[in-house]
Amino acid sequence: MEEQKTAQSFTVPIGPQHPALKEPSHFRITVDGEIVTDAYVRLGYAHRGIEKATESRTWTQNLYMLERICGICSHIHGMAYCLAVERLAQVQVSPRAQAIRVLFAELERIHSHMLWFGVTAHEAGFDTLFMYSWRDRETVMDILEELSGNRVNYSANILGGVKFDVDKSRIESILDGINFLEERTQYYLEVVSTDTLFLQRTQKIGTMNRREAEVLGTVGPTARASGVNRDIRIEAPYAAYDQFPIQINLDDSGDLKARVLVRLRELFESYRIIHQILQNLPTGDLTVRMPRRIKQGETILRVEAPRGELFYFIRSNGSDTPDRIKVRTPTICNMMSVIKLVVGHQLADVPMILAGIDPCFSCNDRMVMINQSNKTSHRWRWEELRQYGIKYYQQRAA
Amino acid sequence: MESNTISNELRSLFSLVVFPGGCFLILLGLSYEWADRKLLARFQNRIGPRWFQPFADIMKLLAKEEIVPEGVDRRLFIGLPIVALTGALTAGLYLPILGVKTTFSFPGDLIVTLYMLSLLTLCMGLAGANTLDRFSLIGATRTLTQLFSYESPFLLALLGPALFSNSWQVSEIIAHTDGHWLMLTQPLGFLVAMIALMGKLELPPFDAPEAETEIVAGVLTEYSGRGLALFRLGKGVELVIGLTLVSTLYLGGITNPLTFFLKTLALLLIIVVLQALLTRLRIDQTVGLWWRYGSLLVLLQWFFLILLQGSAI
Amino acid sequence: MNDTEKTLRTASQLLGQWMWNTEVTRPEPSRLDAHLKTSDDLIPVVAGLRVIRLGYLSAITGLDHGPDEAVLEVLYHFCVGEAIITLRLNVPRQDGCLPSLCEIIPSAEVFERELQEMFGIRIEGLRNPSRLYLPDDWPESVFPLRKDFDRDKLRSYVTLGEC
Amino acid sequence: MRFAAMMGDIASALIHRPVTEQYPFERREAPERLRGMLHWDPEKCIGCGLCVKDCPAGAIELIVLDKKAKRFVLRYHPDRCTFCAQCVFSCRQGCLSMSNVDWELAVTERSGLIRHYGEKKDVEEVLAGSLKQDSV
Repeated sequence: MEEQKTAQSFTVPIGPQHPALKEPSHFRITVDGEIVTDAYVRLGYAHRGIEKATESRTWTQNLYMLERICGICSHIHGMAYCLAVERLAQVQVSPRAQAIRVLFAELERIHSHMLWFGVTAHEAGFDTLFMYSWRDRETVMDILEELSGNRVNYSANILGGVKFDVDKSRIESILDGINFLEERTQYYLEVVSTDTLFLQRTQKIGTMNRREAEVLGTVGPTARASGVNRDIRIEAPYAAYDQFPIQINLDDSGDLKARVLVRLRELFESYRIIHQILQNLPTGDLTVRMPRRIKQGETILRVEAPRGELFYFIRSNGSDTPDRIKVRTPTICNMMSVIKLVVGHQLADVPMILAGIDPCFSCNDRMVMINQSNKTSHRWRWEELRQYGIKYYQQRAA
Repeated sequence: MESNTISNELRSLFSLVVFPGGCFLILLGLSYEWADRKLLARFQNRIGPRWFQPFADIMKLLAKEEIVPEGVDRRLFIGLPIVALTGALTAGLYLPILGVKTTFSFPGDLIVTLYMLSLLTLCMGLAGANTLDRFSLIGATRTLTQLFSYESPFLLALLGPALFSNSWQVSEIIAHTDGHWLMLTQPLGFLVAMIALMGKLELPPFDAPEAETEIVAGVLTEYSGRGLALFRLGKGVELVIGLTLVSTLYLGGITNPLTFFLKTLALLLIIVVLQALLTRLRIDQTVGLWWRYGSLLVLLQWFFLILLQGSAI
Repeated sequence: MNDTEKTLRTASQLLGQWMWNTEVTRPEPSRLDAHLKTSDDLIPVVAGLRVIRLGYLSAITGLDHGPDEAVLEVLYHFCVGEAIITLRLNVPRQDGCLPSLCEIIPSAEVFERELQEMFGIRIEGLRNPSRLYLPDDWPESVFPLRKDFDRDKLRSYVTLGEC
Repeated sequence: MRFAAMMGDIASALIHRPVTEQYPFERREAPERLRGMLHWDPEKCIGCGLCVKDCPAGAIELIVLDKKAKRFVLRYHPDRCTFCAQCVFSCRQGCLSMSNVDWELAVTERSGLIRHYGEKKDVEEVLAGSLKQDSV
C-alpha cells in the first residue's frame, strides 16, 4: 500500500479527522479522477484497551465498562455480558427482567437505526431528511430517558436482572411515542423508496451479492440486505426473544437502497415487539441475588446488536474478576466489505458506502492498553510541554 | 465646468464604494445569506441563526490570523479572494440594485456582468488548484467541471430576454421588458436560469464541489481568516446579483426598492425550497443533467423564440 | 432431535473422523469443543467444515492461562444457527506460529491480525501482516493481552520524540 | 419515482414551530428517573463500603472518622462519575440517591468537581485534614 502519486491517480486521505467520519479512522482512497481504484483502512484511533482492563476489575465494575464500548449500542453490550455472567453463575433471572431487557434492546435498535438513517441522509447531502429523522429520533430518546433516566448508556442492566421497572403510567407514554414513530417510519420508507434524487445516490451503489456477503463475513442488516438469512434473535433466541419471536427482513438486491430499506423495515418489527412486550409483560422480581465470585468456566454468548452479531466469550477462574473477556463487535466483520466495495465507485459514493454498513469505530477499536495521548501524558510533564512550545515558536520565528 | 467633473467623480466614487457597489452590496449579500440560512432552517423545523450571525462570522474571520500553507504561490493565495470579491462587486454596477437606475451602462454590459459573475468561480477553482491539499484539488476539479457544465445553459437562458428585446444592454432590456413577465412567455429559459443560478452559487443539490462529507470544504479547505471571509462575502454578493439579474430579466424588471425586495426574496424562497428538497448530485450526475437536459431545454426555448421573432417580422 | 443437536452430532462425527485422536467435549448444550493436537490439523479441519458448509467463522479468541504455562490457547469459533463449534489449539508461548485461514475464509484476516499483535502468535501466509489496532510505533515484542504484560515496563519502551 | 418526496414535511414546517429548545433560556422538566448528581444521606449509612467497592469509576470515597459513632464523610467526584447508579442499587440501607433536580454539572472551577457529604463538622474536619495533606 505504497502512496504513489502518478499522473493518473492520487491518494485521498479520509480521516482520522474528517467530516464524513463521526469517529476516528483512517482511510486511504486512491482515485483516478473521481473513480476509486484502491482503498486501505487503518483502525485503532479509538483504542481504550477495554479487553485488558476487564481483567483487573470486578464483575460488577466490568458491566459498566463494557457498556461503554459503544455509545450507541450500549445496552446490548451490557445485556450480552449480564446474560453470559448469569449463565456462568447458573442464576435464573425472572421472565419480567428478561422482557424488560428485550424492551430496552429494541428501543435501542430504534434509536440506533434512526441515527444511522439520519447520518446516511447527511452523507448523501440530503440534510432535510437528516434533520427530520433526528427530530423524530428524539421521541425514542425521550422514552429511554423516561424509562431509565439516561438518553444513552442507560445502564438498565444489573447482574441478575434489570434496574428499572415499566409501570402502567409509562406504558401509555411509550405506546404513544411508538405509534408516532411507526407513522413517521412509514413516511420515511416512502421517501427513500420514491425520491428520485435520493434513489440516484443509493440504487445500484455498493452492490454485494449473497455469495460476496458470505465470503466477506458480513453480519447484521448489511448481510440481510444481501439476502443472507442470519439473525441471532431468531437463530439462537436469548433473553425473552423465545416468547416474543422476531420475523426476519431480507432483501436480495444488496445495494445501498436495500440496506436502507432493510433497516427501516426492521424498525417495524421492533415496534411490533415493543407492543407485544408492553401488552404481555410477565410478572416477577426485577433482580435476583448474584454471587460476588463467579464459578469457574467458559461461556459464549451471541446477541444481535443493531449492527449485527455481537460475540462475547467469557472465561472465569472462580475469582471476583474475569480471566478473559473477548468481545467481537459487528463492525469489524463489516469493515472489510467496505474496502472491497468502494473500488470502482465514485469518490462521492465512498462516504455513502461506508455509512451503509453503519460503522462504529468505538466498537471496533477497544483493545489497546495505552494509546498515543495516554503515552504522552506519562512522559510529557507540563513543564516539558511548555518548553517544547517555546522552542517550536522560536524555531518558527527564526 | 471644473466643479461639475469633480462632482461627477465624487458621484462615481460614491457608487463604487457606498451604493450600489462596495459596502451596500456586501451588507445586502450578508443579509440575503442570513435569509437563506434562516429559511432553510425553518423548512427543516429548526430555529436557525439570528440576523447578525453572517456579520459575526465575517467579523470573526477578518479578525483571525490568515494562515498561508506551505507550497502555494503566496501572491495568488492572497490575491485570488480579492479578485473574486471585486469581480462580484463589479457585476453589481451594471444592475438596477434596489430598483435604482444602473450606475454604469454601455451596449453589451450584460455579457460583462455574466463574465464578472464567472470570475468568482474561476478564482475559486484557481485558489483550490493553487494549494497542495488533496481536498482542495478535487474541489477545484469539481468546481471547474461544474462551471463548464452550467455556464453555457445559464448564458443561453439569460440571453433569451436579450434576444426578445434585441439588445445586450441591461438598461435597455429593462426598458423593453418593463411590465412583461418573461417567465410566463419563456418558462423553459426561466427554469434553466433559476437552476443554473443554484449551480453557480454551489447551493445544494449542486454542492458537490464543497461536499463536506467527501472533500471537507472543497477549494476553501486551506483558506482561513481574511481569505475565507472575502470568498464568503463574494458568495453573498453573487447571491444578490444572481437574484437581481434573474428577476430583472424574467420577472418584469425592477423599478423601485419594493419590487426589488419582493421579487428577489420570492426567488430566494424558491431556491431555498429546492435546497431543502433535493439530494446532493454527484459531479457526474450534475454534468449529465446540464448537458443532457439543461442545454436541450434552453435550446428548445431559443428555437421557439427565433420562430416567434421570425414570424413577427 | 432438533437442528442444533443434529448439527453438533454431524460436527462431532466429522471431527472424530478427521482427527482420530481429537478430544471432543460438550461444555454447554449448544456448544462443541474440539481439541486439536497440532496446528497442522487446523487447515484440513477448517476446510472440512467449509466443505459441508458447517458454520461461519464468528471469532478467533486467544487465551493465556497464566505466565507460567508454556502454551497459549487459540479458539476458532464457528457458528451455525444456535450451535457453536470451537476448535481449540495449543500454541507455544515462545515463537508460536499458526497457518492463516485467509485462503479458505477471507474474513479471517482481521481476526488473525488481531491475534497476532495481541498475543504474539505469528500467522503465516497473511497477505497484509501489518498492525491492525496497535500504534505503528508499538514495541515489537510486547503483546498486551498476554498475562505477563507489564504496563510499567512498556513505559520504558516509549521514547520521547525529538522536539 | 418522484421528485421532492419531502414536500409534505417542508410545507408543514411553515405552520409548525421549530422543535429546537433554546436550552439555557427554556428548560424542560427532567423526568422522574433522571440520574443527576449523587446524593447521600448520612443518617442511614453503616459504612459497609459496598458503594465504593462497586463503583466502576472510583467516584466515591468513604472517609471513616469514627465507625462506632457512625461518623462518615462521603467524598464524591462528579467528574469521574459515570451516572450508572450501581451504588444506589448496591446500597442496602438506601442512603444513596441520584437527583433529578441537581443535574447541571458544568462548573467553572475544578473545586466544584469534588463534593463532600456528611455532618457539617465532620466535613470541616475532613477538609482541614485534606488541606494539611496537600501542604505537606
